[in-house]
Amino acid sequence: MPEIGIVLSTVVSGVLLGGMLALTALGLSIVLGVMRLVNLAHGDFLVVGAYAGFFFLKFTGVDPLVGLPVIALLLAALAVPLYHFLLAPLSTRGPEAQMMTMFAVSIILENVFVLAFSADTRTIERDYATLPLTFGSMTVPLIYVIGFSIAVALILMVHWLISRSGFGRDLRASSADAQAAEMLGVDVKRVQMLSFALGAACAGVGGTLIGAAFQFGPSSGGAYLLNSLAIVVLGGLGNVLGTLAGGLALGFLQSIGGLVLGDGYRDLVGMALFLLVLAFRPDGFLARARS
Amino acid sequence: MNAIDAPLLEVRGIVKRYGGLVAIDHVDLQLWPGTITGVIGPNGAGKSTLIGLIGGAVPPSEGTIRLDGRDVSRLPASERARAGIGRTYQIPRPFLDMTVEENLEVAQYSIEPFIRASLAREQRAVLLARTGLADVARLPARALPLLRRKRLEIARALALKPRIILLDEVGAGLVDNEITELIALIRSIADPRSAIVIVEHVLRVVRECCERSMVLNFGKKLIEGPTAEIFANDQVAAVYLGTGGVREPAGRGPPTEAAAAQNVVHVMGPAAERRVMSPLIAPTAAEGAGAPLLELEGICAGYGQARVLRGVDLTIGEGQVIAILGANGAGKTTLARVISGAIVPTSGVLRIAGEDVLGQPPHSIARLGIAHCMEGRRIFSTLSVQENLLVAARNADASAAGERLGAVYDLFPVLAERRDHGGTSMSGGQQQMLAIGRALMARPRLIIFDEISLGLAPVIMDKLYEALAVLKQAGMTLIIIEQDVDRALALADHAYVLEHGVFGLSGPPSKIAADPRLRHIYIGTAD
Amino acid sequence: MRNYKVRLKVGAAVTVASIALGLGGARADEIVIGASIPLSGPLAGFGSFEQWGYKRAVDEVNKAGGISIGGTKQMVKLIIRDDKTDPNATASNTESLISRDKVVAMLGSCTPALVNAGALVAERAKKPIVTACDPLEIFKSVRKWNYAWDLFFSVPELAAAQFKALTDLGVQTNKKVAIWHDNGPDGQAVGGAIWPALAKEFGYEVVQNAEFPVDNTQFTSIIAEAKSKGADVVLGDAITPQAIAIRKQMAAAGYTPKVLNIEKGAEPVQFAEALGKLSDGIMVGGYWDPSFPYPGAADLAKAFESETKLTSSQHIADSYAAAQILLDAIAVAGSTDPEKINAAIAKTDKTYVVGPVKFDAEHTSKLPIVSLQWQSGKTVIVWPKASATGHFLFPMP
Amino acid sequence: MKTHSGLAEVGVLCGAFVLLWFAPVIADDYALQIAFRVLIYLSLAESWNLLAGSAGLVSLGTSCFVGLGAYVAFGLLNSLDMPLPLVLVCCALAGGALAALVSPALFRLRGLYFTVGTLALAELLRLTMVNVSAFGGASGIFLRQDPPPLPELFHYALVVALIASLSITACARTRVSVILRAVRDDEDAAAQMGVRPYRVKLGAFVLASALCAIAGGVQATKLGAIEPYGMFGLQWSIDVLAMVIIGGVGLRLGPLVGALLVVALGEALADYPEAHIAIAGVILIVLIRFAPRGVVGVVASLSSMMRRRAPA
Repeated sequence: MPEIGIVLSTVVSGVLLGGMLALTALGLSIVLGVMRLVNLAHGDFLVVGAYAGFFFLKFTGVDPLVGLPVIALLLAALAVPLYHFLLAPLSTRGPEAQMMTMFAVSIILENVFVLAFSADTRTIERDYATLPLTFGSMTVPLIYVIGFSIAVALILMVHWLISRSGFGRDLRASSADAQAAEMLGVDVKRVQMLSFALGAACAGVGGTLIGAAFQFGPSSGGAYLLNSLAIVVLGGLGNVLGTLAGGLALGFLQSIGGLVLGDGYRDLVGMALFLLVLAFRPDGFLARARS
Repeated sequence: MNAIDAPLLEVRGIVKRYGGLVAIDHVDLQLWPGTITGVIGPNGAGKSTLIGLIGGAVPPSEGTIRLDGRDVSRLPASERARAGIGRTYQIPRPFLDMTVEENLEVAQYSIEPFIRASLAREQRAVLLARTGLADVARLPARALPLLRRKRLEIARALALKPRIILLDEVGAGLVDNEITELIALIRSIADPRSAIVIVEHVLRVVRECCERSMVLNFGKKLIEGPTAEIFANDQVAAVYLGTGGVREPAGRGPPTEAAAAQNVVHVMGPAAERRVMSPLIAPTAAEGAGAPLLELEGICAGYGQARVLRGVDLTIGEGQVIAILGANGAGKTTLARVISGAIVPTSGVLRIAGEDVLGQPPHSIARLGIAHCMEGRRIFSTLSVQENLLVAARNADASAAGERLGAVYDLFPVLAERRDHGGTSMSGGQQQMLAIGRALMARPRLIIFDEISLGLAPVIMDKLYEALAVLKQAGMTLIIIEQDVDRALALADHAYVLEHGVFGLSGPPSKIAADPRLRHIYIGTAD
Repeated sequence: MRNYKVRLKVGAAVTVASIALGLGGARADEIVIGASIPLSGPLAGFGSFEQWGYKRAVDEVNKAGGISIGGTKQMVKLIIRDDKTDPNATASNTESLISRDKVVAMLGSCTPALVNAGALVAERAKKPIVTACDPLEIFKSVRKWNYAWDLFFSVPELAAAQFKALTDLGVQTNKKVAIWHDNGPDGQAVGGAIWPALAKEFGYEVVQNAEFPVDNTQFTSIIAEAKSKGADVVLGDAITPQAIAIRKQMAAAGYTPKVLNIEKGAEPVQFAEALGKLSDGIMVGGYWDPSFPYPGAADLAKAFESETKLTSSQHIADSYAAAQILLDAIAVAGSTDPEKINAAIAKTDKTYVVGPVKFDAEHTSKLPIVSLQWQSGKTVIVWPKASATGHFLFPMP
Repeated sequence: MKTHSGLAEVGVLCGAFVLLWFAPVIADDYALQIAFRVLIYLSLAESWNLLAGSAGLVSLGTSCFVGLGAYVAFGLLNSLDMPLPLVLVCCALAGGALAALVSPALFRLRGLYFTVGTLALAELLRLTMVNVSAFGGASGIFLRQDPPPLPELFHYALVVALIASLSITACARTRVSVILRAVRDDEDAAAQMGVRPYRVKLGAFVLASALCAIAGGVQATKLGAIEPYGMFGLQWSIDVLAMVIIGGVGLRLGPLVGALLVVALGEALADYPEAHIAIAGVILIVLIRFAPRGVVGVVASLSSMMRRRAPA
């Protein structure tokens, strides 16, 4: 059994990491909740966000964390035409049509990344991304703390937006009973478009954080997609705070798994957990807590 | 009646609760071989629930169901079907992409997977001949008109070689001669070894098919006996025209309902109405400002094969209150959905304040000031009471929305108490109040109330209608769609009666109420 | 009803046939060789270098007028396919190259999984394939090869290099070594078996030996353990993305050993570009450098950098050499008969840009090993002293 | 009439089978290679169609059973060196067993959740293989003996495809079909007709999974070397989905046409290695958007249009 310092460091950074992963999953969660769409291109949206942050820094020299709003807006702007031209026309067809379309988008994106930015693995190079933060025997990466704070802040903002604002009301109404919402004057298509854009914006922010904290390349999307799916299901579809809790839980359990079985088993632990929850608590393990 | 010592099916003390709502309340029923039993009662009385309970689609909360003495109350639908209980659906649910013949095969092969093909074919041929579907055996069920689909429902049920046949509203939405055909069919399938249950609104079917009948009201058995006596019974007629509720002991139904009832604001003088309601009343168009609020001309509409509206004309001016009456399946709800844009008519003209809005999506029609208080309430389960209200306040800034909230809470104080609870956590009556309040929040020029008294205790109905009276006083334009004739007529300035998709009867309430045809349309006495 | 089914069947068959045949087939007067390499997917980086190396060798031959087959000069046509970093694709690509494009010989993909998948197909089809980028021991372990030839470094030598280097350079450490390696074939060989053995031999104490999946992303607990065990020397074996992750997470965990070596992953330029100054002092085994005293070494790097505006990588050299070996063999054979070409490859004995090449009985040819160290974005050879191009940066900053 | 067309279909299939059986005599290697690929894809697509088209279960877990089959096959071949046919039977059993094992969990999940669940299952198996060195870890396993020659492999693939197609025919043309379609179209109404929906879905899932596993076994035997990333890759599931959508969901000829087109497309685009993936993506989007019922659907409606025009 490793010493306490290691355990502490690992578990704490695990939870912090979980927070960041929750942010990467947020976009998927929103889209899944409102549009009942498994956005197979979500991982690549994250990568777009990462590249956006990378080049933002390269060309403006301004710290990408400062530029997060710009990046978020950029992603949202890209998402709107995607919804309008690719998804909206398919809204009357089964889930496969939209799912496969987004998959096609994802492979196109990956190919474009390779052609445009080469296959190199990159990171957004910032000093704070590689500085340790030490409390006694515990050491956690500074970037995890930064990322965690941003993630939690953003998630709370989105939660406020969805649970308090008028748009949020329309959004929840549309996903609960689209027809009734229409009858009350809610333009459901528009609401869906905006939530798709919102999802992309969150992915942009999450992607930038990933780019700074870790490394990314044209094909990094897939891994993050699965991770995000796990988190979303853990937290319950379309439940924003649930997503945060799901992320924290996943981060915690994965770090325990990493400690006990070795880092290699983190993802395995995550997936196993994912399937268990899926099987026995399809509404997410928070379901009861919520209702 | 052929005397046999044990009943084929015995339902004892069956209960079904949905949350606070008791849909079926300790009902007993015995079915003997060779009998046809009718089950009647107003909307929301629990008739279809009873069918679901016997058929296995609805798990009972209490009570037992014995088939030939064997307790089947806990078996899933599939096992009950195999045990010999066949049912039809109120709205036919054939497998649309299969041919009529294949629809029957589903039942045949599920109970006898290895039956000889030729034998199965013969049996199908017999069934199709009996149900008059022989000529369409190879057509996809999708291609069948409503009556044919209902026949298919029956044929499918028969294919199970059932001992119990449950017919749920087989008459609904059919025209007279179709109903005559249907009655002939039902009589033809009667069989000394099996028992048939008919749940019907079209009482003619019951009267002509069933020796015995049972009347359900608010989930309870009101009365049971020979059909002829049942129909002669005033109480039954009363129940049907809604006045029946009054005879009910006040305050029955869940206590919350009563509490809610006490909380409804009491009717005040017109002046007061205007003040309280003012935030919810859209400014009436300047006098003589041309076109009427709503105009329908020759509206025809329906769902796929079933043509429900066959040319409806209707004109409503500011401040009018009209009632639209008619039996089940006459097209009342369809008409409402056409006005609010949920259904695009196949032909006809739809104008709001002179503007042609045919084919516009519901949300833009809603913005023109048409609010639709939908059948079945359609409360957003994931939103709180207050949020449910606010969703509808489209064109309002915070302060305006606040005023409207206030006005709605004045109208239904109970909603104010429950403002932070989940929208669907409340009792049926409270949810209906929420639905009405939600419609008001849009500050509409016209509200369509679709079956707002559906399945509610009379005392709650009374209170809801008090609220509607308040709105009328305040000068709101209303369309009231009701099964409950008396209440609707009491409130309306003008009434229309839909019959087979057209207005068979219209005029001032007093005239309509007096008109014998009304009773005919509803109960189908005087032939 | 059914007749249009049939029509459909026919139609579909025709499409597939026409597409296939229409694009297939080689002209009689050219020599067709092929390669399936990763141009997309995680290993696309390697693929791009290989593509350049292969193409350059072929272009040079064609500029020189081609290869004479039975007296007539013929041009060489190189067909490249993308295997998306998926062994299934490598296999099917290789099948198509052989059966559709009628290639006479092939060049390999990169990394064991992909190379082996292709080589197995070629072996079965009795078509020679010259590859690099597959560590010799792993290549040998697959089977007894008859038509596949591998030109790369030997795992034990590479593994030994770092220990030798540390000894020769006389660095002072607490002799505590932590070994982190992925569970890919070479990772398991190097980190699982060879390093621990060598450590004992060179008098080091292995305080940690951690294995992780090839695509692992989190190394926090591994790093934390090594840090707490106070290892001065860290030997890692991982592919580039993981190598970058490891370095960043070490920094973020405040752990800086005196010596950090990350095999394979730390080698390409993108590693240093991604890490910036964090890459300083990191060691990696290498088998080529423009400074090597072999014909054309310097020019090759220059050519690459002037053409692509990218920093060169040792992968251009082994792929370039592999292609040259194949082309020379074809020339020697003076024929496009695979058997003859295969025989000629076996006789290869010449010094190429990567050094002297001569295949042994097991169809492998070793490349000389040097120890490289990243210093301000460039690699310098720090061992062996003879070929050193800079002095050793110690301890790691 | 139904049974007739059913028999006719079986006839066509068996006829095609017999004809193709002798293909190696005349066809060159390339044709065989392509045919092999098509047959494997066809088997996978047919089984996917069986699930989605008949039972309404949209799966992203094809790779999970392909991979399982591959590993089972190699395990048995290397350790017990059983004869290949027997091995493939075991693959089928393993696939079916896994399906039965996970079905209680997966069938609790309706629609979307089922899809996500199958996806996760595949990932779980991949990660297990990657981590457990007994299964060769990331480096995978090599086949000890030499794989059988191409014609023989082709014959195996042919048999698998035949079994897959026949089982689809069985499910589409016999009395089973009405049961399956009933469950897909309206589970409750079906139950009211005495159908037991859970058993029906389970049956379809087990059969489809078994077929995928056999196909995986054959594919692996041909490769001679397997590793988790290739055999459990999402690629399998996606390719299959693409094939069925391109061909036409739920249409009898959808999988065949889809498989042919996907393979053909792959071969055609292979000559543009830099951009082939993007091109494939664009084509997929266009097809989904403008050919809802896939290529077969388009052809069908065209031919019916012609027929309508003909008499006029």
